[in-house]
Amino acid sequence: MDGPEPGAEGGTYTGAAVAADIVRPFFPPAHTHALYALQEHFYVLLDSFEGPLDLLLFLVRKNRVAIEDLPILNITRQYLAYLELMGEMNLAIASEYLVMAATLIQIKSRVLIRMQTPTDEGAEDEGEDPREELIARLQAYELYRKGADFLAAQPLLGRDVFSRPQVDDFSRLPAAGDTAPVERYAVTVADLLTAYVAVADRLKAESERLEIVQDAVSLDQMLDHVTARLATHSPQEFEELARRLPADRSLLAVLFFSLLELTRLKRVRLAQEEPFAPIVVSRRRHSGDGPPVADGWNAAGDGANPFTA
Amino acid sequence: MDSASLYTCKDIIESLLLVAAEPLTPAALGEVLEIDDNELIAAAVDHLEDEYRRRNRGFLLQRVGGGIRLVTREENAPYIRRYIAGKPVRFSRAALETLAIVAYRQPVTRPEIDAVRGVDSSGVIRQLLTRELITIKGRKDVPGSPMLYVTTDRFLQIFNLRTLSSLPDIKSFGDLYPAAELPLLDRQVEG
Amino acid sequence: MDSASLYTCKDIIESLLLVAAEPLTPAALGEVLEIDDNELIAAAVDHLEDEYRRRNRGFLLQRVGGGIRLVTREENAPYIRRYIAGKPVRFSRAALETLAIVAYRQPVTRPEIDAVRGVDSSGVIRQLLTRELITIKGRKDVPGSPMLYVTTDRFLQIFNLRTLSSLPDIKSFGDLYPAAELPLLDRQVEG
Repeated sequence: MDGPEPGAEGGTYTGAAVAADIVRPFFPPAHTHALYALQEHFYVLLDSFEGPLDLLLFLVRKNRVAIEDLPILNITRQYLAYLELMGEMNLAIASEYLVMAATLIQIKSRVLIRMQTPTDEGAEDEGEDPREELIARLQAYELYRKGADFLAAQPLLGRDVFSRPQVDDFSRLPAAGDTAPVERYAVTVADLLTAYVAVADRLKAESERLEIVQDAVSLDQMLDHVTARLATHSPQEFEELARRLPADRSLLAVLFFSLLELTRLKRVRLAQEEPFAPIVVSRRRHSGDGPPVADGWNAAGDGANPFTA
Repeated sequence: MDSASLYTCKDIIESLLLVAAEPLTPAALGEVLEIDDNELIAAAVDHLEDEYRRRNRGFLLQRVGGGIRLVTREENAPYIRRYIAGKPVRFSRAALETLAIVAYRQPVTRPEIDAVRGVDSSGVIRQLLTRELITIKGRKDVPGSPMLYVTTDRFLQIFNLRTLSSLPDIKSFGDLYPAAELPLLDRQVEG
Repeated sequence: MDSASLYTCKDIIESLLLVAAEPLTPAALGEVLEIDDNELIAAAVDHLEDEYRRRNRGFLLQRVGGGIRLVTREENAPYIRRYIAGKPVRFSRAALETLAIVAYRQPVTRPEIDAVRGVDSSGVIRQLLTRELITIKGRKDVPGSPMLYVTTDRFLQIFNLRTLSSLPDIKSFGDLYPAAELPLLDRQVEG
């Protein structure tokens, strides 16, 4: 691949800028700063693209252009910035994304060459737009996406409308020795194969399932835990709070939400010196110097960690 | 057709609608009623449909997948979901995209689906197969003989489609919404 | 109780009657409707019962074992029997899965089937045995000597297979799985 490093081009549209871009609409401005540290959230968002075409379509919409006007230079830059961000987040980038990146760069270079060569001479492939094929693919993809939207908007059986319950009429098969023929069966070999595939998939999922502690920790429990911890150790870094929990993504999410909740209740303050700097969690003192009301701050000592039992 | 036989017809069809877990086709009705007067059956079905609609109560007659069935009114769905207490039917974006492609281009192979979506679709295809929304119908006569997928009757039943041709023309989706008006948030929508 | 809430009550109960697989008890109705006015529910049920009786058509409300359900009118029973007798037989998911495992891995023991399906399969196996879709072929020479199951000729007939070897080989179904990610199950069929 020639040319500058992906994403570094132009120097402005970096992974961090993209991150801010995606996250902003989802959270009130007050909380956005805290989100820089919570990579989990980006993970979910970036992971929610169905593939490179989905990501491209997203960028086209975000840039408020029509697909047929595909601004290849801009879109390529932004696409590569997203990939860079995925890399920063240590996401496994599916090979499809990389193939598309190569395609974009190739189209871009062909567009640049065309722009540099004046039309008067050597116009061998004049008239052929290097973006043509990609535009057609995006347009076709978008049509099926709208087909999917149409399907999703239908009144779905089992969600919006309901019918009589299915009965298992397997018992209607004649018993052994019964010669009366049952002529029609609503089964085919494809059903048999499908059932086998279902079992195989289930088995596979089983073998890949991580060992996760079944008892999920409730927000209330986490509030108590954080409160107890901060009663003796304040201020302290978010990372430190997180480190004291078993490594589990859902626990981390609950911890994060408990901090947002405590911030809302004005019981803790979250601070960060600059974007991506560690988040410092500190306990807020009540105004006045009377003893804190019975709000649980002093209830438990340091040792009360319900997760390490 | 006399009104007495029309009445009897409606009566019996109503009983059958109650018993059937799958849509009743005109052919099945004719067989059970031992009537080969298709018009009589069609008239009875029309009457019933109209009657339930005017009554506007717990259930309606729905024409779906080439047959008829009783379904609850959409307005009552929250109560029924509470009664059934299971997870309501949900589809991921990937599943809906793949279904749309199979529905519009069937019979279609996995490489063809992959090409449209730009990603490997084998996982989604397996999911749709085991949910009985698509099925395998032979193999395509090209190198590697990939399997051909088609939608099932169950697909029509779940998505409330009378026949495959009740799907709107894919080209009509062309300019439904101007690209710029879709909010960022809509990518999160599922199901 | 006002007539509007009585009407709503009847409306929703009617929907529930349609989808319920078992009789609906007053307690269940109260819970779903979020109403603790037993009289209102009782009145709605009385109204519905009366309404269906006066209508004297395809179905009636029946009180059974402390609950209510819809039943077809007795007069229509011959038609319903004919419908049920002519309906193609569907296999349950459990039956299909178990059958698939026996078909692809025969001869196979129950512990092996259980391990693959992740649930106890003794009930389904018994069903399949009595319906002659599988049969016992000796015992496996391991502690406990569990019985070995194989498919039957009737199985081949129903699935329209000439011989066992015409079962599609799962390994050749490459397009069901992404490259190099074959399922854990291995085919162990010999002829």
